Amino acid sequence: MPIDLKKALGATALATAILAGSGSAMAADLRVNIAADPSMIDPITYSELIAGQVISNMYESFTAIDADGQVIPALAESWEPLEGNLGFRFKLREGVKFHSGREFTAEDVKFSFEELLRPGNKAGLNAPYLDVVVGADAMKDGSADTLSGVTVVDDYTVEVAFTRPDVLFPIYPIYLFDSGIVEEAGPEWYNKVSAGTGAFKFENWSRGQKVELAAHADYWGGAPAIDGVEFVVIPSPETAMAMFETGDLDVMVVDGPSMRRVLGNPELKERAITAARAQVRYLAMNSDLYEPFKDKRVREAVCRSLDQDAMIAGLYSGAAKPLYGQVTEGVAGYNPDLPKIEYDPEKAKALLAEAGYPNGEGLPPVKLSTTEPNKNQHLYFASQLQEVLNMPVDVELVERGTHLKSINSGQTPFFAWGWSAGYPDGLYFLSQLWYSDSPYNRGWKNAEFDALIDKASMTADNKERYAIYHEAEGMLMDDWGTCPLPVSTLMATVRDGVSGVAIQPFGLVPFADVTIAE
Amino acid sequence: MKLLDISGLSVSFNTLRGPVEVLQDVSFDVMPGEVVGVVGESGSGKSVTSLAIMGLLGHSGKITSGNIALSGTELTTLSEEELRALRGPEMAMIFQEPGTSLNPVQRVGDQIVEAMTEHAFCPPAEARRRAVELMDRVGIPAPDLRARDYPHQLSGGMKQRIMIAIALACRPKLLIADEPTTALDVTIQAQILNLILDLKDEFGMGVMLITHDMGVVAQIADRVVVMYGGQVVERSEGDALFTRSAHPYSRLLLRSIPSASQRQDDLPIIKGTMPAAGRFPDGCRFHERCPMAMAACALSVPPLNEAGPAHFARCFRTEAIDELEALA
Amino acid sequence: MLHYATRRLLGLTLVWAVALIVTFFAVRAVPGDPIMVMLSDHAGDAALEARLRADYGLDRPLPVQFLAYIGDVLNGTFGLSYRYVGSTVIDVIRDGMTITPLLALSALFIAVPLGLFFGVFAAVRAGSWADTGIILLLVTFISIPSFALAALLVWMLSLKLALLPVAGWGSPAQLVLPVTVLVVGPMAVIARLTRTYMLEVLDRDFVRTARAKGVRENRVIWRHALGNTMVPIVTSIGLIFGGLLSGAFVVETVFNIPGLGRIAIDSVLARDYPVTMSIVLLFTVFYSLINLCVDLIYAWLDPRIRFDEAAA
Amino acid sequence: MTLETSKTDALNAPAPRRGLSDFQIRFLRSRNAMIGSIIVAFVAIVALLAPWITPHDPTKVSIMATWLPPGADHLLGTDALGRDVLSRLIMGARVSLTVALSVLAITMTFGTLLGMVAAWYRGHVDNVLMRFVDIIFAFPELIIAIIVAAAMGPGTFTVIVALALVWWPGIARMARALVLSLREEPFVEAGIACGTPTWRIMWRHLLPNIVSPMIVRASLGVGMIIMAEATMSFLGIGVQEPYPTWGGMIRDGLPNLRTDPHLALSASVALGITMIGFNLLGDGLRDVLDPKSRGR
Repeated sequence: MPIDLKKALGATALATAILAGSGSAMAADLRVNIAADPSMIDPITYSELIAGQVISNMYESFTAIDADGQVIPALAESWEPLEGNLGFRFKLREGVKFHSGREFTAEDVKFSFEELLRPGNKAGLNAPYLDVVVGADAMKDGSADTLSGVTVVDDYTVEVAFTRPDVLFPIYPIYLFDSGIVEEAGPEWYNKVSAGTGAFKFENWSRGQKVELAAHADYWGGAPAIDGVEFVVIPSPETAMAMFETGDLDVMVVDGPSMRRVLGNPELKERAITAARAQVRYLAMNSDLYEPFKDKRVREAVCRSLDQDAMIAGLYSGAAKPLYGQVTEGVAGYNPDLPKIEYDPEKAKALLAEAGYPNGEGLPPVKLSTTEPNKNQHLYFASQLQEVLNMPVDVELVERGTHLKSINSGQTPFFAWGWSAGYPDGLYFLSQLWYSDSPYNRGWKNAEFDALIDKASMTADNKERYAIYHEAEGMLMDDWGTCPLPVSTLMATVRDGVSGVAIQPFGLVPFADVTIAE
Repeated sequence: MKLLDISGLSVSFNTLRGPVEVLQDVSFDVMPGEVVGVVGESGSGKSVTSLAIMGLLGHSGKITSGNIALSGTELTTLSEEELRALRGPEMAMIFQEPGTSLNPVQRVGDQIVEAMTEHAFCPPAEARRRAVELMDRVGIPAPDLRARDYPHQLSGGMKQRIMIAIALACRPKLLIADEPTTALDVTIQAQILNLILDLKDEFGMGVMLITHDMGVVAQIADRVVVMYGGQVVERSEGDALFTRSAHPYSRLLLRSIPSASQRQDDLPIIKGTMPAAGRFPDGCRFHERCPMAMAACALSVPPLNEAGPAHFARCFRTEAIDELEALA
Repeated sequence: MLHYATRRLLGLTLVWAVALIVTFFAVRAVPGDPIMVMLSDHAGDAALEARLRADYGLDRPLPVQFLAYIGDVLNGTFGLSYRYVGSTVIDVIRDGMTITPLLALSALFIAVPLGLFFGVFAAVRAGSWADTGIILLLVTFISIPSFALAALLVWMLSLKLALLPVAGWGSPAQLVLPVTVLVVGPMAVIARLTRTYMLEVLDRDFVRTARAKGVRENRVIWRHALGNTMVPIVTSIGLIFGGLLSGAFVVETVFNIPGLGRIAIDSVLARDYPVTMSIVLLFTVFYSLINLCVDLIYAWLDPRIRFDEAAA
Repeated sequence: MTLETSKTDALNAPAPRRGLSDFQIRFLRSRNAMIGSIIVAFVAIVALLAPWITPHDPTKVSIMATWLPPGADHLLGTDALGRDVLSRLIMGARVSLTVALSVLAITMTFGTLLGMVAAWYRGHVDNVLMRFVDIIFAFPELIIAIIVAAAMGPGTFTVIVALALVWWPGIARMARALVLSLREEPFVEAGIACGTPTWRIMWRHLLPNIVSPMIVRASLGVGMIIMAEATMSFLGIGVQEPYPTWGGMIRDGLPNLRTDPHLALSASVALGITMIGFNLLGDGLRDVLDPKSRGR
């Protein structure tokens, strides 16, 4: 034999033994799956939903969202608008300790804002919220080193001045962090430590495997009862499910095909917690790129050819809610009274004929574009449109990045997509997707609608503002600017003996109150 | 006592089209210290006979009847392991192609040593020493150096000498040499044959020399067996065969002596080619090529008739054999 | 031999250089812009896009980017990951770099002896029902897609019988299923090759010589016959190892192992060019080194092969 | 004819008539070849007749009939979009075979040609070609496939190009090795000595002599290409919707293996059996045509 097997196998065994030493998990850690390795674990570059699940357990903002989806004060105890709604004065919570043990003060707010705007810091999702702050532009182009719009009044009072009114500023999830962190851990602290005030602090990140967090004993809301949280990276829902069943996961975030499985299994269904998802879905019909969409009747015909109830039953196994507007349940400003859009193939056919395309004759071919994960939905849309309207539709699968660029630059005529809320207010959807000047406008534009949105962003009174949303949303729907599509439910399953896990429209509530029996 | 006694040996091979009998009723013997030449064209069954003796017919070959006795031990009923124990110490074999008969990835010295250690013939250290001695004895210069060579580093003649050393390693009583010189240069052939003869005397072995070359047989064989089509067609003392051959096939073969160094393909005198096993004609298997065949030859197989003292031939027309000279 | 190895290494360097160039440009030919992926839903913010592009040097001409990448490779960081903000590529792939070779090598060290054993076992019984049975089994092993086999094993051993963990990395028990899935195919390939070559070698003259000198049958088979089949088998091991590296893509995905294969797939999806390029480069280097080893082993296995020939 | 080589002599027999009948006998006797050819014939017929024998339209979406278990109307049930699994399986055979045969046709033609040219002219031609082959070999094949697929965008044509790119070097290497050894044969040397034109030597003397090992290689190759195509589809870079592929069906079915095993299992079984068929046929053909084959 040419190969020394004994030696070779010995080496393998040794290597395995070494690996085994580092593998055992602590008993009182809460184990949760995440679908991909987070791209970052710091609040500055934070720019993806997956990372958000981890980061939200370490960092906090002025406000938080409770288990019922309501905005509650967090690092700010209260706030009042400055004159003309051009800013806010925040009264900060006292006695809050960072993971480093330092106390949270107004200086940290200023520092956090500045770091988010500092050129070269590759700031992510949170930086755009600061665009309204006075001096933000100067910070961004490097002409100023401090943010002039933020005034530290005293240790627990900070004023933020705006260039234009932004009544929703207090609910923006801008994570605030420790101004002493650079001194403590160096400028490259991002992947080494956490600098938040949250219930958990960063412990270890084994790339591609897991992110481990440890309890923050000095947490202002009370030290967590569990030792820590382990976010296990599991891309395959099937694997996640198997691991939950074998007890290797305490909480399973359920996604995609696993929902069917959970709902079909009484034992799992019993352990499931759900919430409406803070997301809207829509079918975008760009009339600049496909002539027939210029006719409102064609748009209505398309919408009436799609059966949301059938989709929910067939594609989502019931784990979805129909959507009849563009603000979703669980987000402030939702209108529960919007009329149902009935599936009505006969009416659809009639409308199309009225528009000059009897039985689809004269309709030019069109591509329904999407990415691989959304394939099934689109195949359904295409088959419905072919069947009901005899519309010449083909599904085209596009790489995600390419697709995003194309839809964001208004070059895709026909596609379905979703939009997840960045903060708990309906304005997010209406102003980003259907406002004419939004970079993400989906092909329907209306000046009256735009005026209403402008007005809403200056209306501090919630009730008044929600009424404006309803009016604008009604305008969008009356014109059949889009076909709203069902939104899948957020779901997680929780192992027996684990309590205090809660889910709200933005995902799992930070695990501060979780307990594990045994 | 006879060293090797073969009687009525029949062997068949399984082929694609069913079993084919390749040896039929073969009988001859070898006495200690004697050289028996087995002569015939390729396909006459001489190699199969030697493999049958060694028990190396493989999966597809089978002895269907007959006996093989080696020093009185019946070989056909022995188990594979019992046969193995005999190969080497009792009987050994040298093959036609020294080029392919040595393991290309084993040092030649080790191949000789292995022949001894596998039989616990002597302790490994002594086997090593003996291997070098043997190499010296078979005429390999600087044997202690050459022992570390691989076969591809040696010439054909040297390889055949190694083969002989392997065969002799356990001092066998019977040496079967299957065309030991065919693949070699003419100049080497004689050296190797002489070596075999010398060693025969030195070791007191019986030698069964298989060849297609009547010239070689004439020189060194004490007795001769001529085979054709899987049968023994003539058997005699050496001289008798050469002076008074009683079978037309033998006679025709003998004419090839002047061109002894040529291969059988070049035998110009016998018309046609020997049929493949399983395609022999009825009756005398040679009759289709025989210049003096008569009608009866195609009807039944001639028996091995006595043609003189210790001289047998398988021919109906032995008495008229001299007519052959006139015909050819 | 040292001379030969040096010469081959020089030749390999050339191959690696070509690989570097090809990968660099091929990866850039892939549609999809890493900046768009970073921007995700916010693609369209031109200012942000321009800033990110400048941050990552993607606004420079391709040749400049290429030179920069070579610099990054030479200084061992392999550049900055696009996806993992603030991390170098080497940080991203460091763990994977030990995991995938460990998986592939463990699989190889199990597959080779098993394959040899089954191949020899079938060859010496050629034509029997045992032989036919083994062949059918081997063909089945070769024919089962690894993803299907993985699913089947998880279902049976992890879920129904609860014997082994479903997925993950770290404990020896977690190695069992992935390595098994990786072993099955190559094992069957080696067994089939072994059987074929053994059948041929068993017919050769020197095997007859060995038997004629009374060598025990076991030694005839394992020493003489198998010893002479090792060269072609070792040749194919080089190829099989390439297959194992590819197999790692599937196995690591299914079993949630943070190896290079899974990182590679993630990086392709995320348009994390530097990571994709570096992994392709590593795979190429690793694979060609294995093939160099194979060539060196040849000469050790077969004294007839000189190093010059092994190169051809 | 010598007795010693009687086990293999039929192969070396010059007379074509006898060789042919021996081929038939060997083929009929070879359990592998028989089982393999029956399976392959079955798959081929199914693929050929696919449009006429699918019980349902394989692309017809029925949103209210998703994930049906196997039953009377849908023998193998339906998938996530209510499409008939059996019909998709049948159409999948067509897609798989189309890809495999296209790749085979391309690689066999170019690989053999380039391999022969390299071996015949040796020197620089050989060096350049084989260095190129080495470089392709230096990449794990899946990586090449992924890069090509990513660069060209997924689709049937991409799969064919990617797999052809990966496959031809192996064929070229084999053809080269075979021709290199044939080149020294007397009949070729005689041809050269007589001034026979190169193309004629190649076409009349070299090609016929390398045909049977190449056929063996091809039949084993079909299986491997089908597997590679399935793996690409499994990874999402293969043949695209609405065409059904076995690899794609397995990928779509795998997440639901435990609740709805019929989708992944039926495609796995179809793929597995087809692979077994081609492998057995290839093995059988090798035993029959080329028992001494050493090619890989």
